[in-house]
Amino acid sequence: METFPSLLQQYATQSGNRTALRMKRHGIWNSYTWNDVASEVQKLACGFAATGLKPGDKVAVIGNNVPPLFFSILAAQSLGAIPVPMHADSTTSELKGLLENCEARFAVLQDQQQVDALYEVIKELPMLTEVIYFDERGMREYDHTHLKSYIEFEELGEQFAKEHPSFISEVSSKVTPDSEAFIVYTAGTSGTCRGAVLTHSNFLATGQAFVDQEGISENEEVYAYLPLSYASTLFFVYALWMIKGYTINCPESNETILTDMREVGPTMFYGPPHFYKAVYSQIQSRTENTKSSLLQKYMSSLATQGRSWLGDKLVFNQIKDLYGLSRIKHAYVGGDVLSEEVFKFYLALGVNLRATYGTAESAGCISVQDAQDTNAETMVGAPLPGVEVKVDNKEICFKGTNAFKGYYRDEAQGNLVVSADGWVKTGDIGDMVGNHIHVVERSDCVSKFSTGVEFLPKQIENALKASTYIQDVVVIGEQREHMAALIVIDAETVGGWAERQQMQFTGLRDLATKDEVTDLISAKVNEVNSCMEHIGGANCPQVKRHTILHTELNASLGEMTRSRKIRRDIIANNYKALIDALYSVVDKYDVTDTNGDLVAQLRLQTA
Amino acid sequence: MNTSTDSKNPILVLDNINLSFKGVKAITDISFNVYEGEICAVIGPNGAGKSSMLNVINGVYIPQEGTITFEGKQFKKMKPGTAASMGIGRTFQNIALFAGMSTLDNIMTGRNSFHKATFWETALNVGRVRSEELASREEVEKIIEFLGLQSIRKTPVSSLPYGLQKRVELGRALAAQPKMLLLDEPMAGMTMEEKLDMSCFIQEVNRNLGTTVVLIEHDMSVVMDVSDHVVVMDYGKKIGDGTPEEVMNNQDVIDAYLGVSH
Amino acid sequence: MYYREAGRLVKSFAADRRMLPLMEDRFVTTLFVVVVMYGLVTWLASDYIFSAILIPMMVLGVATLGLNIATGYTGQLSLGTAGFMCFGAFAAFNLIFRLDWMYIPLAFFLAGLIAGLMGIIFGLPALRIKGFYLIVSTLAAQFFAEWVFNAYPWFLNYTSSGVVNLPPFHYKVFPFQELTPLNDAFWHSSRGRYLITLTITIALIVACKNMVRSSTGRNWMAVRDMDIAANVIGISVAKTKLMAFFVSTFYCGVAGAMYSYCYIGNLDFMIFNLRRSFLVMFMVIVGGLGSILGSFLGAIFVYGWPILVTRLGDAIFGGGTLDTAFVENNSKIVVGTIIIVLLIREPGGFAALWNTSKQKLRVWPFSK
Amino acid sequence: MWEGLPFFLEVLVGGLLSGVMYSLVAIGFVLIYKSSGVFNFAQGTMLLFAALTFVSMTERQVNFWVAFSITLVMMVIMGIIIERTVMRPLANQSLLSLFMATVGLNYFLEGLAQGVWDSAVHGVDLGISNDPIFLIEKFPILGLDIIISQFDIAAALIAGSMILGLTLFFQYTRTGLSLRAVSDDHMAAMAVGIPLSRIWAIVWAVTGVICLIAGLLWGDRVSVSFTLTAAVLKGLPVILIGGLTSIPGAIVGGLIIGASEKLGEIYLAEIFGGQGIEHWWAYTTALIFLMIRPTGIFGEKEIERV
Repeated sequence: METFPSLLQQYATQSGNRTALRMKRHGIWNSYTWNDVASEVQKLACGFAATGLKPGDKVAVIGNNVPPLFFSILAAQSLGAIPVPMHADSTTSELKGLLENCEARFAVLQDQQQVDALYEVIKELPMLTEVIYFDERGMREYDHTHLKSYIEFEELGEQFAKEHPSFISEVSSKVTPDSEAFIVYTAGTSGTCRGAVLTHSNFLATGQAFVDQEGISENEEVYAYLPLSYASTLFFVYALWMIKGYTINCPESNETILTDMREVGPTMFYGPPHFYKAVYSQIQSRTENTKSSLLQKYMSSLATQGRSWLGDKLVFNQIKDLYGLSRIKHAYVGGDVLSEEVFKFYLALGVNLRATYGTAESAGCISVQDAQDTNAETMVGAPLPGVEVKVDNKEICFKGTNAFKGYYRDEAQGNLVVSADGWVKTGDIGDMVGNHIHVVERSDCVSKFSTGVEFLPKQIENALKASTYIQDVVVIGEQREHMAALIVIDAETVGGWAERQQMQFTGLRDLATKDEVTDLISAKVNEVNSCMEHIGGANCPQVKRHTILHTELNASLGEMTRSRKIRRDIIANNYKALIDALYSVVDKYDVTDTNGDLVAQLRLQTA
Repeated sequence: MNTSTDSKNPILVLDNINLSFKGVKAITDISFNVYEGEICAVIGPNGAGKSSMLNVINGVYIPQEGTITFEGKQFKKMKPGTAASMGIGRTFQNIALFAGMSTLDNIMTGRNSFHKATFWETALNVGRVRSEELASREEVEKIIEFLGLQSIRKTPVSSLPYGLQKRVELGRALAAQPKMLLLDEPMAGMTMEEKLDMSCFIQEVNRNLGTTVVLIEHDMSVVMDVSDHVVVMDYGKKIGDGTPEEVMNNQDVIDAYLGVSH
Repeated sequence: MYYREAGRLVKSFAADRRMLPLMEDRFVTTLFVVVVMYGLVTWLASDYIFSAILIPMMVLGVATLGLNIATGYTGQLSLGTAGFMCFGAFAAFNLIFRLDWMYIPLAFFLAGLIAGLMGIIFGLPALRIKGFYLIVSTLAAQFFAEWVFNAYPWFLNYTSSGVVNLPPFHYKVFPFQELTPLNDAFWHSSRGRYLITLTITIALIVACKNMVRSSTGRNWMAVRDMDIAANVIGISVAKTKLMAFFVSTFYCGVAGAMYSYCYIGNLDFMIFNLRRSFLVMFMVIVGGLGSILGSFLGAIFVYGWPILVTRLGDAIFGGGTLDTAFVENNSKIVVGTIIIVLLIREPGGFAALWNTSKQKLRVWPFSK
Repeated sequence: MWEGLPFFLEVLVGGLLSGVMYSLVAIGFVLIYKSSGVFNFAQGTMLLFAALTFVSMTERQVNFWVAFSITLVMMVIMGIIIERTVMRPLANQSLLSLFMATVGLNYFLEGLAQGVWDSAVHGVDLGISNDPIFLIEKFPILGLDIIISQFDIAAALIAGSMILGLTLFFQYTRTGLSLRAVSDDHMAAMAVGIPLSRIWAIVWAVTGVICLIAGLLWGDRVSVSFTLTAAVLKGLPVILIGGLTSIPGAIVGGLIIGASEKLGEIYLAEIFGGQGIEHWWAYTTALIFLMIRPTGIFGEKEIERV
């Protein structure tokens, strides 16, 4: 049975000259072969060892997924230490909390940004002995008593390697499948972070089952822009990478994610719903911008009639090519529900899109859709081989190879989630259709009106989000008499629409308060309402009031998780005044900045 | 905030400069020093002759009287070419990019002094040309990364929004690896975020590359927190010179500038 | 459509600096040059097509490219193109006529250099004079050329008629030519002259492309777009302008030499008159300022239109019905109109149209 | 006294007289350049067009004045049409493309003129005798034995009075005033409510008239044919010496070029071995002046704002 370090050695010896990793930098795609990776890891590991990293120590890895980050994870693991991935843009307080919780002795940082975040609190973290950064830029001025650059660190490593040539291989041979491989902090929508401890075999065994079932080959080109701080990314990018030894490609910057994806033209891709939604919306608005009725006919008929040979040749292959989807064999979406309309679009386009289901506690993957699930976006397939799933009073539970070891330093919570006989509660409500899992709702998202009636905000949100014009929606109603919605419009598509209407506008803020836009969105809301009524009968809850926000929801203010799941509690708090206004009779709300100057006047609409 | 300012050795000395156009006085007896490694802000109401001042420093305008001393070399009249070759970089108030070229090419032109290959060598694309081009490209890419311009690398600058154009222009100036940067209202007409970004860039350049910066800026809050040294002009005369604090408390300045300006 | 760019990873700056970064373009271009121009055409084309269509189009294309370097890339207006062609033509003639060891390509190259020299001389005022005022110096060059070769018959080897027929003298194309199966007769034939022209043209195109994609070209365009800024960032405007003039007139010179040797087959200063200068300028405008491809598109159109009209006329009303005067006036009106329309609607000329349609192909089925 | 002097004076006067005509053409340029920043290269052909039209009518036994007035009207209309169809759409484009537009226009008109009429050579007779005047006979007081062509004088007089008229018109009429305002600053002019398009129309119309007069005078001197378009090439160095925007400049420039052309032809030709140097000589003269004053004698030197 393998471990991450052992697999690395395997590739280094067997297929050392194959490309393992590509990263676009300075406009050029630089490649690393497995040999490069192995030697980099070797140096780093020696560096760690030289500076006294012991097996079982925690190493915080903070940054976007650039090659050195992969190296440091592998290096830590080959020493039997436990990497703890964290977000590149974590705030100082977040970092402090996590680092204290996981008792990290080492921290590996990407660049100045993380250093700045950590620097203020570095002295309050006594257990943190070594801080290493990759990117030299802007670092000269800093006081280096606590800092080491990647370079000098590797030099230390080379020194150490001379003295103890076989040290690393010895240590890493001691690493067993059951030793801890990661601590992953769950970006719970509930807010509090818990560190799920996951073993090598959690990932490798489950991953093996996954690749066998899905037929993932070693020749895949994988595009990885999601940070490695999610269990799912660790599973779909890191674990599968180590299992099959394919090639990973990382984008140049956050602004170039889409264009770089095209350059890569991946054969396998794992992305969150909002990515697929964004691409979909862009395709839609570009279609409308062409003003070619023929093309629009083609696209609209896509979902119903599917593709023709001619259509493929003339339109769909080109569109896939434009978004780097032309070579894709396996496309996965996970973390949240992708609205049906969008889902169907990709399938019709001939992109083999599958929803996956998993949690941090399950090493990121419990099940993946198969052919018979694709008719409904909430059906997430049968459990992977080696994983069992049951539904225990509406709550989905699992056990098996991917079941985590428990929460780090949080026995109590662990016992709450894991039952005596090893069943792990996911916290999601759902049911089994045959042996296929059907996820209905996250339990902590079922809301009650003051009347005591239950309702599922997410259902309405997804229904609304199906519109290309709507980027995010927050439905409120907990302990209120009816539902209200805060809507974030998609600046690009609405902008395109506005241009087609020959409207003058400056930006999102301006658009959000335009009458035409308000009408556009209200129409959508009413549509959804009527369709809810259609399904759930006259007395089914509807969105009584809504408004368009003048900004996007802000991850750094905690309004959503970094995987862009909304955090109701925080939003409810940040927008308290506005929400109260929504539940009053007024139809205008003035947003003012800190100096009290008017930023925007929001329209409060009544359905 | 900056270590090298304390060891006050002037990199630029202006000695009673007088400039006039067709008899109209634009600058009257202006003298001040810019010290190595500092950020020096030139402020003053519109039409106070700030831009003309910069134009004198890098030789776009020739002053009728006065001398310019850069790194110990004294000039009666500076030539733009000489200024550039001595390591004075410059951006303009109303952007002066090369409209017909991409972001990349614009910044590449900034490196022209590093290209020694003659035109016939370039015609034959001999090894030397290739190596120079690639070397420059590498340097330019560093700048592109620093300024976060990756996504518009190959976009024609004419189609870029104002804020980005200003960035590209800064990039072009940086590409020459100047000892001193003259920035003419680098943040004019920018949104708050853009201003913050820009002032970060300027400060990083100043700290990490040790580049001396002379900038004209209207936004006092920016001036106060980026600059080590402020020169105040009004109607072509110098009415204040010192640290931000000193200048803030200087009565003439308060009257002439803070009083009148927006 | 056609373009398929997903999965293309640029792995080095060198690859990113290619003349044709897109694989599809490289494919089509090579196909066109190797298979069509050197292959099929060389093999199949008739004497008429060679000497009345292809050769002149290429020659004029080179001249246009020359003017484009000065006007399109560097923004320096010039009305002396034909004059510089004239210098080139006479230089080539005298070199070949007076030095019996001379080879055609070398002669053309030297002719280019001499024309380039004149270019520098008449370009010198550009250092002091800006914009329109520069027209004067280029026009001076034009008239000076016309005058000097008229006034000093030595240049024409005292030919009484004022026109020398070429090639009356044996000329060599390359060393050890006699060892090849292709004898003088071949090289004097239209096919041979076509091959010479084609090869030289391609060489010149490549050279130009190389300059444009390197510091040289960037400096030219910098001076064109904003000479003060260029000066401030350390580009020597004067040097750049002169260099541009030299290169520009070099191209014109070579074009002139090819014009007399490969196209009309005689040497006559009368044909290098101001009208020809303007014709070349039209080619630049129609084809597109600052575009290599455009230079040739322009040449093809402006030169080809009258031919097309005559041909059509012959086809419709039977041979020779359209009198030349009509055709000439017609094409004047058409070209004139097209120039104005282009300037109003698409200042980038045909090249811009070409690029937009190519861009459309790249983002098909979308519009942008 | 240098015995060559009379001859020199004769040549000089001849030059100056023909120079007046250049000035006339040049003023056409200046007006348009002043008002719309266009360097109207089509002027030569407009000139030809006017002359051709006139001649083709007189040749068909149309009365002189009728023909004249018809042509006059036609030229005015033509000027306005050009302004509407070509210049207005190109307003505030780069000088280069504006210039190129007129070059295209020039080519178009060439085709049109010769298409509508023909490319044959015509004579035009304005009924001005071409006999030389022996100054010594007419004004013995001057004691100069110079021969001056009567026609030259007449032509110069006509052209001169025309110039005078125009100058007065643009100095003292409202239109003239607004024209100068426009040439200083388009935006400002529009801001104070000067109708740009009307100014432009007027200017182009006036140019049409100038073209007619010049065309006829020229046509009478050297037959009406394609060569008339060369007028533009005469006008060019003139206004460049004068400085593109100055009417007095155009006048002075015209005289300079006229004189230096003739003198050069007489005194320099044999130095240069061949004859017919006047073409490039005119331009060389212009060059020399420009090297001294890069924006012409009266052209104002702009300060480069950055």
